[in-house]
Amino acid sequence: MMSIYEILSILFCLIGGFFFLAGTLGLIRFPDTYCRLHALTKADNLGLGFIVIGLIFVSGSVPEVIKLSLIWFLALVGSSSACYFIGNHIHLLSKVRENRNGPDI
Amino acid sequence: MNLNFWLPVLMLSSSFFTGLIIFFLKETSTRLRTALNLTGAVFKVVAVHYMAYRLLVLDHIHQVSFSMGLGFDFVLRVDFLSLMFLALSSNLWLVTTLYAVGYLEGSPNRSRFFGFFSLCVTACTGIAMAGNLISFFIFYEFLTLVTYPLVVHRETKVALEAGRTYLWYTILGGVLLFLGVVWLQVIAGPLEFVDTGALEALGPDQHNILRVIFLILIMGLGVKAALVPLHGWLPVAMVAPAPVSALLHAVAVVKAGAFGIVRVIFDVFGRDFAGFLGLLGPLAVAASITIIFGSLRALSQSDLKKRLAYSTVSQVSYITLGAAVIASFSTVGAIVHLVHQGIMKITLFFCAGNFAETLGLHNVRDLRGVGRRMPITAITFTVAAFGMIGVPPLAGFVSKWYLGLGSLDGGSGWIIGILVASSLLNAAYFLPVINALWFETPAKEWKTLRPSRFETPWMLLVPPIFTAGTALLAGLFAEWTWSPLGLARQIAFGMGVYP
Amino acid sequence: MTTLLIYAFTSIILFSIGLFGLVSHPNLIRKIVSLNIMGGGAFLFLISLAYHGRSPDIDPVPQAMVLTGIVVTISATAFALCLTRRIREKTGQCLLEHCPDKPET
Amino acid sequence: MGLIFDLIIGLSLAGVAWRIVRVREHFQAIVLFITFGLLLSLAWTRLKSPDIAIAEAAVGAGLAGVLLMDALGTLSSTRNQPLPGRFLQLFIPCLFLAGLMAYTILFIPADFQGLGPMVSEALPDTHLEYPVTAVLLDFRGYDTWLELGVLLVAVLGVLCVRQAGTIKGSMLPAPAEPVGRWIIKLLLPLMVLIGGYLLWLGAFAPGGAFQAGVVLASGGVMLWQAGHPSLALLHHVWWKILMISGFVFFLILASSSLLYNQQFMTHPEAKMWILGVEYAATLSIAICLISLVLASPARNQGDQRARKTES
Amino acid sequence: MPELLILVPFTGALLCFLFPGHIRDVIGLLCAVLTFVASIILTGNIYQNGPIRLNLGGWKEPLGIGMCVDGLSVLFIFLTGIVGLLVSLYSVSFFSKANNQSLAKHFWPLWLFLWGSLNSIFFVSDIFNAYVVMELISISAAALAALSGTNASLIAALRYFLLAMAGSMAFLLGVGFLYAQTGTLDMYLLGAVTDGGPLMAMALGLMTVGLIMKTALFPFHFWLPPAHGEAPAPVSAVLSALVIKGSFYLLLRIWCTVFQDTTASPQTATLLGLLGLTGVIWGSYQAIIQNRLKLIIAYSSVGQVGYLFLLFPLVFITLDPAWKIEAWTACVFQTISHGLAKAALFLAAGNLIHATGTENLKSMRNIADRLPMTTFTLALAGVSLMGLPPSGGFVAKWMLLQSILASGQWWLAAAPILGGLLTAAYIFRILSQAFVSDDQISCCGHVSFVMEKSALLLAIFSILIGFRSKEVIFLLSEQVYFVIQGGIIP
Repeated sequence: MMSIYEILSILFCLIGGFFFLAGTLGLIRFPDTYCRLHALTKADNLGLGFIVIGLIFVSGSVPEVIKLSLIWFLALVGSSSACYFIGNHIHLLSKVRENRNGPDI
Repeated sequence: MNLNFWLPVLMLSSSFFTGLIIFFLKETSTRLRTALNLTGAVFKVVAVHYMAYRLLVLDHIHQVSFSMGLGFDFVLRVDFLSLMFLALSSNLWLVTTLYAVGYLEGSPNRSRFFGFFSLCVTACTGIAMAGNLISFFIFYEFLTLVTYPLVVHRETKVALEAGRTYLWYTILGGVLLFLGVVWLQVIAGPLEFVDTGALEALGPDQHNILRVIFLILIMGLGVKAALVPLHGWLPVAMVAPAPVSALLHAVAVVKAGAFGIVRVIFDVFGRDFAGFLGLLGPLAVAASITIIFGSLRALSQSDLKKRLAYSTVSQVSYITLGAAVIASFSTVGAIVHLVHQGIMKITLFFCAGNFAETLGLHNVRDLRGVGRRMPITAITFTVAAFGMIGVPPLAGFVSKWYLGLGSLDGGSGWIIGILVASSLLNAAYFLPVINALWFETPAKEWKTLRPSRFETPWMLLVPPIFTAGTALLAGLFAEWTWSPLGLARQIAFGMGVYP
Repeated sequence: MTTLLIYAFTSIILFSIGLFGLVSHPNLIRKIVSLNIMGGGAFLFLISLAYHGRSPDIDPVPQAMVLTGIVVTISATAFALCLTRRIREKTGQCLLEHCPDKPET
Repeated sequence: MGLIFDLIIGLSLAGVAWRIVRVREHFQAIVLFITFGLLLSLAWTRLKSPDIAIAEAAVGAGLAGVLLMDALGTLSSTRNQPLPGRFLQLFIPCLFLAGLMAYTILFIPADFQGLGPMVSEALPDTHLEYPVTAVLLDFRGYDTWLELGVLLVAVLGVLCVRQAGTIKGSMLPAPAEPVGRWIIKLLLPLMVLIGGYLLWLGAFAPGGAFQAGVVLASGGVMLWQAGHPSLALLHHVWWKILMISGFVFFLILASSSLLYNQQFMTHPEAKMWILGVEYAATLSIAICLISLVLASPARNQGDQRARKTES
Repeated sequence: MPELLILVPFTGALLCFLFPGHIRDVIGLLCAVLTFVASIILTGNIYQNGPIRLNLGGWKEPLGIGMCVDGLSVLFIFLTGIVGLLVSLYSVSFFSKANNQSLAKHFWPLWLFLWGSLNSIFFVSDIFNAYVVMELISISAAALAALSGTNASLIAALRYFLLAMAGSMAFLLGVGFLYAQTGTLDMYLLGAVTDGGPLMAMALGLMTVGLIMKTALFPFHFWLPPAHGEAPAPVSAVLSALVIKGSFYLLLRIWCTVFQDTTASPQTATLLGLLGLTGVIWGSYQAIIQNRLKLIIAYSSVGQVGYLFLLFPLVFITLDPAWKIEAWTACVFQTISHGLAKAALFLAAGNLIHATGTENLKSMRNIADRLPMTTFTLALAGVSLMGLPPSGGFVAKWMLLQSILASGQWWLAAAPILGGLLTAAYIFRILSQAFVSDDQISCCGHVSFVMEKSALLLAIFSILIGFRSKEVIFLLSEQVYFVIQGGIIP
């Protein structure tokens, strides 16, 4: 039968998958960009974290574990900075539009 | 002695390299240019006579061939027919060079003119000495290329227009000839002018293809020989300066076409095989149509040079006509007319050039009473005109006489009618000019454009006298073995056609 | 056998879509994108062949070819994009039809 | 099980490609193109060729995306683009071509062997363990050399079109926000580390000159985006020498074999030479790719970027 | 040593990239001379002792990349050597002129890279390697085409580049198909595979279409006139004379070694012949109605390329071997004499435009006496293009017509006949412009000695090549690797 580790990793991966699903749902449903950014960065990073933990259970050697956590860490850095830049850009654009004709995008 | 071996190449290169050198001469060095020109011409005449001596006396045929590696080789071969044409072109080139130097005194781009002029004579010599159809084609195309700048020498709009039409016709002719030559080579393999029987051996199934090839070859050559539908360029190209129209349209270009037709009929196909294929009949008809058409158009021309141009169109077709009749006399007549027509026509062009250059007279009507002002030119004009009409003591009569004899025993009587009609027409367009020259009073005072001790500068006067004299001598001493007629008989004998 | 079919068919479809995109779009940037898709299709076909070879590990020669191909494609795309930008600056539009030498926009 | 996964990848690739071609907005097309690049690298991993996956992800999705976005920046309006016309006349021939090719694929011989086994048995005498790097550097070294040449010529071409001697002119202003600087401090050393690791890995595992060069190049592009002054320090002669170093090293190595009258391009026995070539190639690929990204924008890119932000 | 022909231009390119100023011209010229000498030595070497087969990196065929140098490739190398040397000579003084000063630093590296890649395309015997080299040629040629920086040249260069890229992608897919069928990449091993299944036919189609795009055969010729017309004179000379020949050579090489007896080759061969025929007529017709001098010459390239493709129906459809060597020599002669004559025409046109200051043919006044040498070059190159005797073009047309008539496909004969006429039309249109006299002599820019003489030398070579047909036939019959159906040696 599958060892305890395998059951745990499948469980965690499923949770991770669920969070990804939530994030995508948020992306589609939310009205404006800020909320979408919010949904994406939060939910997906969390989902990725769970999947990484799930994989750690079945990973063979210690360097592999370090690599996985490095992947998760880099993904976090990447998505948060990207989210910041996009948000900043949208904010600047909307400020410009405000003093020009006012409607929010 | 290897000089003899290289003689043909020497002949070619004498005028080729003088031409190239003249190209690079500065415009002002006229003396050097004239000297170069004349030495080249004299050398060529001497070489021709030396070769004639070796050929006629020692019976030594010069042959040089380089292999071009294309399955055929480039042959230069001097036999009787080519010797005849060589003699004609080299002598007349010497005379015309003298005339051209006088005529173009002080006009621009003369280096370019004389460069192309000597290249053109190289082409003629090459055509004469070509040993097989392919080398003939190579020089034929070279002639087209080299004569274009001469036709457009004046650089006026009209000259360019004339050049364009000239080009269209000759390039078209060149392409047709190219097709015919290649097709012949594909069917019969490389073919020398010597082995005439080769096409006959091909067997009956090839006959239709041979007929088509013959038609294509004749159309290709007909452009230059000014057969009727293809003669359009000749009167238009009269816009060129007089020496050009003299040498080119009396001797070089037109004769090259006629010479080509004679070569194709006698040396490529063989006259009897061509007759057997039934090709000579239509050719004779075409030639006679051209004769009549040319003379009729000449009647209506008021410009002297245009009139002479149309008369050339009709006179050259005598040669084709003679070649197309299966009779020994008409062959001799055709070959001898090759030379006579050249001499007489060149005199007429020289005189026309003199009238235009010294007194600025172009139109036939304002030639009235010119005989008093320029007696010698008028006399030479009259001699040559009578020769063209066929008055007995002159050369024209000899060739027309032989053509008539040939058509009689060749069984096609109607050609006699053509000859008589054309002689009448010749008289119809030459006599009024002679009458105007001598018997009418001048309408207005002429202003002399080119003052000189004699009636015109001596360089313009000597050539017509020389050529008119040769025409007279060729007629009087026709029976002499070295005369054009004697040579023509030898050629016909060589071809096994004469008795 | 079937993995080869799937990937080979996808590569053919990618190639044709790329060709269609290249031919149908007047805008230059879209043309360059379609060219990259065509390239991707061709590489996919090569690698699907490599994977299909049932030796223990996959056939390295197509891999080497595709690696070289990728670098060649990126350099060609970069050159084409530079040309497009230059045309955009000089003629003010990203199209291939010619207009007279307008001053720099 | 694997089939379903392949089907998903195949269909998604085709779908994304079709969307890229059919979407009206250029911006959307390019974003979709980046996802297409990532999907493609997913396909490569599925087809068990990891180094191509790395190269595709970094180049196909990364650098190509940066270049396209940069080029898109110059377009004034990407809003309402007309749908390309003449849909049918162009679509039918492409469809016909696809059908024809699909039909021929069915005839691919089942017992297809390829050059795999031949490479594996000739591998030992190339002193390299990983077959792909062996093929790249030794068996088909000429291809790699020419491909470095292609990269170099592309840079020369870009300089020629830009009529610029060097890439000095297109430095960007430092971004105002602290995040830009922070991200550089954090990611750049990591990138250099990963590039070195990939390069070292190349001898016996998937990795090698191209992947390392590409990772370093993306590091350089990030430096440029962040307007870091260090790129301007490089003297332009040094920049030229570095750029042609890979190509020249390969050339010297190849022609040296001519001196010992062996066949052209035979590598000397010592393994050190091949690795030397690989390191030089990585360096020159990185520099070339950076120059490609840097040299393409116009000279006054700096103020254009500034104008856009405040406009 | 064939490798020198690749190493020398590449090293020269790198040095030119590094060093600024006049050193660049010196290096460029030095490399041009060295490469020319190497190509002459190689030609002599192949002529004496037959084709050479190289295995790069010491690896045997299927694994490593091979290089093969035989009679056919050495003739193309010879052409590239001559044109390359004289164009380099021309461009030394062309780029020293005031307005072109800044272009020199981009011209030399790209040109030498192009030359090196052209030389390596003629040695190729591995199809993927051919793809990479074709890509190298396309990028350097497109960059050179965009050298002059005007709107039109940029757009033309990009159109050419996109087309070349699409062609390369199709070629690459063709390589994929071939690899799928046979599992090897080397041409001569591919040739050995006999069962030409649908895969091979598909690969044949894709590769031929890919290469036709680059050789500007009729349906894909629209990029050539603007690209070659807008580029500076030495660049357009190189593009027209050499670059299209590179992809044509590859097409020839692939057809003869790999696709000799695949199922689809006779039909495709006839299609290629038909396209070639329409190309000849369409290109020459277009050349007649153009007004700008360089566009006339560019359209004439489209026309002349059509002649090259007449080879396919003559050789790949069953024809008794006696005439096959004729068709081969015709095609090679057409390539060489067209390459030389076209380069001479473009260089002379460059001189004319530089001297008279205008591009428009109608406004060029009496060139004959102000630039006699350039007019002479135009005339000589025109003669060779028209195929009038003694020139190389004549030999090409002669042999072409012979093999057409012998092979019985008489409808092909329209190409040399009609094409010759149309070519004569536009050549004399240019030449007649030389004789138009004009009294107010417009200021005539000084055309340097080197520029005129290199154009003249090229034209003279294209005439002289006509006399050396024996060696070419020998090179094509004995010293060639591949054997066409029924053997190539008559």
